[in-house]
Amino acid sequence: MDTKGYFGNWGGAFIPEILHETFEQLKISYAAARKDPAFWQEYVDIMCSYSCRPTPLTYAENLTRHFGGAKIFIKREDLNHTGAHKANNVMGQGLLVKKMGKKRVIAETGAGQHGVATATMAAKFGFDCTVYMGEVDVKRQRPNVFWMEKMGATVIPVKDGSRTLKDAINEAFRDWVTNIDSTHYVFGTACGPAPFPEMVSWFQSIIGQEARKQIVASHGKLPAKVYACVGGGSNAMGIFQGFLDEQAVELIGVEAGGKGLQSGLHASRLCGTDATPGVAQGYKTMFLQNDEGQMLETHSVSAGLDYVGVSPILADLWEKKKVRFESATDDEVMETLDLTMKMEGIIPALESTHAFVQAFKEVPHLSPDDAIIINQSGRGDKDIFTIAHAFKDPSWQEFIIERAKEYEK
Amino acid sequence: MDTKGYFGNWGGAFIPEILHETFEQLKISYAAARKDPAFWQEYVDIMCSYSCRPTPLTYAENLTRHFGGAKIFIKREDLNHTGAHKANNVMGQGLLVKKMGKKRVIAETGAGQHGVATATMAAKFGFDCTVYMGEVDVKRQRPNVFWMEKMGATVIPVKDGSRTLKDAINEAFRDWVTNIDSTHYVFGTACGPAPFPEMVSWFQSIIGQEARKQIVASHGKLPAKVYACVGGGSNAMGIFQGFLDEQAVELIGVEAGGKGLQSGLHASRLCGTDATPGVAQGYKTMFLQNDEGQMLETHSVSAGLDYVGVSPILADLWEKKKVRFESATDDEVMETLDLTMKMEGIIPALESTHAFVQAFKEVPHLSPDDAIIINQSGRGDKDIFTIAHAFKDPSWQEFIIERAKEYEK
Amino acid sequence: MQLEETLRHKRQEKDILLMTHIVLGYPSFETNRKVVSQMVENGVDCIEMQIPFSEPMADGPVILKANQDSLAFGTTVKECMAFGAEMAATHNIPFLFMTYYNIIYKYGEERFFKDCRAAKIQGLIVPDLSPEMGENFFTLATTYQVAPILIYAPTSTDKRMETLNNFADGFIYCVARRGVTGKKSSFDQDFDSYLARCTSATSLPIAVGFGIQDAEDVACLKGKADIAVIGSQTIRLVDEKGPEAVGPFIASLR
Amino acid sequence: MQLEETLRHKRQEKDILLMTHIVLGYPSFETNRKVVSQMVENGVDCIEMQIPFSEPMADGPVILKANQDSLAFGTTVKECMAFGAEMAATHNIPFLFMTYYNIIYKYGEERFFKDCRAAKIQGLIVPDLSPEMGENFFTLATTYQVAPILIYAPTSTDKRMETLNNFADGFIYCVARRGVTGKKSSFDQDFDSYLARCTSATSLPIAVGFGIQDAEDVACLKGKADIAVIGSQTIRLVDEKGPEAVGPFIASLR
Ligand SMILES: Cc1ncc(COP(=O)(O)O)c(C=O)c1O
Ligand SMILES: Cc1ncc(COP(=O)(O)O)c(C=O)c1O
Repeated sequence: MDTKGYFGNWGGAFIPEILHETFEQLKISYAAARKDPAFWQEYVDIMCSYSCRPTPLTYAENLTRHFGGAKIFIKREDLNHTGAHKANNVMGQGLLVKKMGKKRVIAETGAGQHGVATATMAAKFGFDCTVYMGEVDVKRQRPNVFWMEKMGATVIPVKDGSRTLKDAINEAFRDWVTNIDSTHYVFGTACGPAPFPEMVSWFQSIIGQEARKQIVASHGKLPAKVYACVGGGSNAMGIFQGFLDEQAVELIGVEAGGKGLQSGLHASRLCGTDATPGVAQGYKTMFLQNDEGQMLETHSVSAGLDYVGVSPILADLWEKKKVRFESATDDEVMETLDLTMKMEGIIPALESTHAFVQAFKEVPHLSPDDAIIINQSGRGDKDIFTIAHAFKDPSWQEFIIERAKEYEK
Repeated sequence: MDTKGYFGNWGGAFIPEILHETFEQLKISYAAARKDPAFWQEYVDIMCSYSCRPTPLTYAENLTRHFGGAKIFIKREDLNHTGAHKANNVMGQGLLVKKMGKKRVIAETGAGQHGVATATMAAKFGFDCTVYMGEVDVKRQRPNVFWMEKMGATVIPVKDGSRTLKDAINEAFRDWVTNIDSTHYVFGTACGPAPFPEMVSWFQSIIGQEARKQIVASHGKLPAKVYACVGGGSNAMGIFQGFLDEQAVELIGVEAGGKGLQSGLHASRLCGTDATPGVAQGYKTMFLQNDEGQMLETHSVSAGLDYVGVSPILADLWEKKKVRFESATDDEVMETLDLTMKMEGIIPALESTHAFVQAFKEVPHLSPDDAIIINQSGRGDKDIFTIAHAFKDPSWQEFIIERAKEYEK
Repeated sequence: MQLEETLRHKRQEKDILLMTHIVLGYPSFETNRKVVSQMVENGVDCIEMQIPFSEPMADGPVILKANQDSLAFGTTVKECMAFGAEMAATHNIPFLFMTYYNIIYKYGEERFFKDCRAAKIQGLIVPDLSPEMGENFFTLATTYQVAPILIYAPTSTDKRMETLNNFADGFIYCVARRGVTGKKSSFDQDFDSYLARCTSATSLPIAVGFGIQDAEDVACLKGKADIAVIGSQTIRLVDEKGPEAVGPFIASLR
Repeated sequence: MQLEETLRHKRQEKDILLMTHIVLGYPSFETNRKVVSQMVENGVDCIEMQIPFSEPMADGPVILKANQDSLAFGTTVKECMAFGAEMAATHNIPFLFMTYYNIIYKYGEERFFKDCRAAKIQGLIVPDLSPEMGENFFTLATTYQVAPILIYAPTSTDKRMETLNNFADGFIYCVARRGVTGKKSSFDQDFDSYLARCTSATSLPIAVGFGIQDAEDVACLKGKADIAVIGSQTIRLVDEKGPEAVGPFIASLR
């Protein structure tokens, strides 16, 4: 990050003047934290005692045998408290909020994972908490809404725009400019105005730090390739940072291919040709937008990847060809999810499954002496309504109908 | 365990003759595994790399402050892969099955947690898997059924008797006597015919081993009290074994009080006065049965505690007054769940919440110099249908009704 | 000793004996009464009467359902005991009780044996009680002269059969195959060699049960076993065609 | 320089100037036209015309909805530019564009300034573009003589105001309070001292906006600020009572 918050041509901080001071303070607090080894130690300690870091690196023996190529290792962010890598970021920001002396946090959420994580962190740290969530996402991720509320958070369905993640972000900013003094905005991914992309990536780098040590311990050397799904880009940045300085390790980010890159119904910003440079939501990156700069509706079976923008850090790595970007379609995702559950007893989140899709396409062509790592950013339990729906499970449908009858009485 | 499988006056192996040889072989394999340090090491390794052992011991700072007594520590079995302590037992038995050379596993399940865990283990080890589950439980735990099926297991709803856990156990035995040669029955708790109670407790003892080290590291000395919920008794046995030899540590098992011990609608075998000694499901223990020896229907808001029998090892510890037994009612459980979510951002399973209830009753009377441990056997996500229902959450109800409409089309 | 003698005696007159099974109180004691009469009149040599239990772990769907329905109708152990006494007094063949151990345990083992003795019940089949688990039970069986009938299974080793033989009385119940009651068995070569093992492991009469459903099955056992046990099949028959169908069915078996 | 001069000039004749806000294409350009006429006829001194953007991060619900509806009707930047030119040619007051940076960025910064210049647009308000992020933008503003209007907020330090003042032109837009557009503000003591800080940080005219809704609010600002900005209130009025209601409303303000 340069002094203006840029990574190469991307990033910056395009914020209303009213937030200027808040960002100045945030940058100072963040810089202080980043310089202070005690802060990182406190962060690691809380992640070890409250969540279950280090998360394991699981050797997927059956899938490896099935594909007959490189050894497949899975980094298990799904085992975090609240079920996804989002826990890393929120606990880190929570500590920072404590140091800044603020008492209220707000967050946007798409899949609901970041919302649940933030609500959880707020309960743990004793902060007030409001979560903004697009109305469409509220519908597809109701269980997460339920848990956020139970954890004491207020969840506000956002009814503007496409009623998904980007609109929740706008609405969160509107709250923030109103309540700057008391409130910190816990941005959920490696996007948004500086210093968020770098700060979120820093907290998530714990994934890569662990993974690097673990793969060397298990496999004796670095992996050939590392795969991560890319919504905003935080889990990808998290694991990639463990290997960015290694020429020999190829890094692959997998975006939501939705109904296919040609269909217009996807959320692929860096692979494909539908995105163009733009500035929105406080930062400059590749956006899915029309010629006039109006953001487009995106589509993905996974709410967490269904987003118009992407981390400016990843845009820079993309431009510099340090990370390759691919996409996985909704159909591929469902098929791969099925295979992974049956072969390894592991349920990746729909988001994470995107990374599995691309890994499975490539792993047969690699040598058995090599290893790959797939970052399993979260667990699929949260997606039961989406997954059971997508699989058209008849007993699930019956079950829902029967439950509804009870409630309609 | 004596040579006949007894613990004091309890236990034994009351099995059809056709299973005699299978049990002989199982006892031999188990004894061999137990003697072999390499087996335990293999078990620990797989629990570290596939699940996330050691699970953390979380200091519940807010609850401690709230109650103003002893320090509250929570042992986080909820962070296991598949979300509960059940993972420990199944992975252990899975390794044993591999050594015995069998290719098919069956299991009973109540809450569905043990079924999900077994289906997961079977996927991982490449076993065929059939899970028996009472029809009532299938209804209250449909998401778990969905995941079991997705993991490749066949789930058979049991429509006999009270259509809950005990009937699933009977049905699993019926399968077993039919398919003894190929099949191992992965018993889910520290009950059933010998050697199951001891063997399951052995695998679960990993909880207590870790917890003992962790509390000494965090608190500087042993805890004053350790709380665990008691369904069949496996999570309780798991954590208690870390402290059984310590006079100064009081061990408290908490059973399902349902609608109250006086109501007849509960599942309290060792506290209360409704249970009497009996022999069923292959072992001798305190059962909830009538004067003629017919088992009674039990009740609990938590499917996993809703069971007529209890571990013979716990019955022995109860008789010898080495463990104190208490109960928590459905209402107390919901209230405590609410408090725990709001104060710590942690969602215990309904089963586990029973242990929290009793701990919270006692902790204010203890000295701040002391510590207690609550075993959080599982996470509450799986219970969303039950919890949202019990809290009468209106938007949840609306959501279900809307979903149902889609399916009724 | 008495049961064994009676059976040996009968066996001298017939090339195979028939033992049948009813679940007490299902569908009613009244029907039980009619069914037993039909059985005795048509040449059944021994009847096992199952005292229902809520957890009949070793029984298949037909008997399982009968157990549950009987309990739902309110059947008590006391009624079963009285009915057993009545049958033994009415009909001149041996009557046995079959039940799970908890029923006896809760009734009180000694009291149970005493009452069986008084009711002239000649034997007990308790599928979930092995000699190892039933020390007291087997002592009482000797004291009260009620035969403890033990079970051989295809999975039993020779050594195990020997052990069981040391505790068994009356006859040995050989389970024809793996599994629970109520499903068809096949009597192939494996079965023959299993039966040969059974026969050489005991001097008691040999009964074969599990899945014997028709005259063909019974014929298969002639010369190889002493007693053919018809279990779930008569319950199915009563369910479908009423107690009157039992007589002709039994008559057709041999 | 031109905008500042025009405003200073007008200010000599009135104790406070009025600036109003419209969202282009909402509810239609036709209505925009009528509303602008009513405003000009009733003494508005300057009008900011918002080019709609799909992500109006700093706007409250009223303007947000207007942005979205306008886009849904198909409003394009080109149409907005043409409409701006038409207004500037028709009415003798300064017109400004307000929009978010992405609109300008995608249009091409230089092309945007060129077209504004040609359209006689006198100033630009871009709430998400600071001098730090807009180096090129501020250079172009000087080149093309379109005033870059900068914003002071209650959270701005004196130092920050000074920095902003170095880049600002036309006037300074002082945001009355925290929050987004459309909600009522209160003009208390804190507000006064904030405004005093603003005034002493710049020699440009001072506009105050956010939540100014009626004559009372405007009166409060007299003597303290040069321009009162009426934002969401006229949009609400048009929504509820049609464009004809705008004239009387404006007339009532001062
Ligand atoms: C499980 C999971 N993975 C991935 C993502 C995408 O976010 P990011 O790209 O920031 O990792 C989300 C977002 O909600 C998520 O929940
Ligand atoms: C989370 C959880 N806790 C506790 C139990 C009770 O079992 P046990 O007493 O064997 O630990 C269950 C059973 O399903 C469970 O799922």
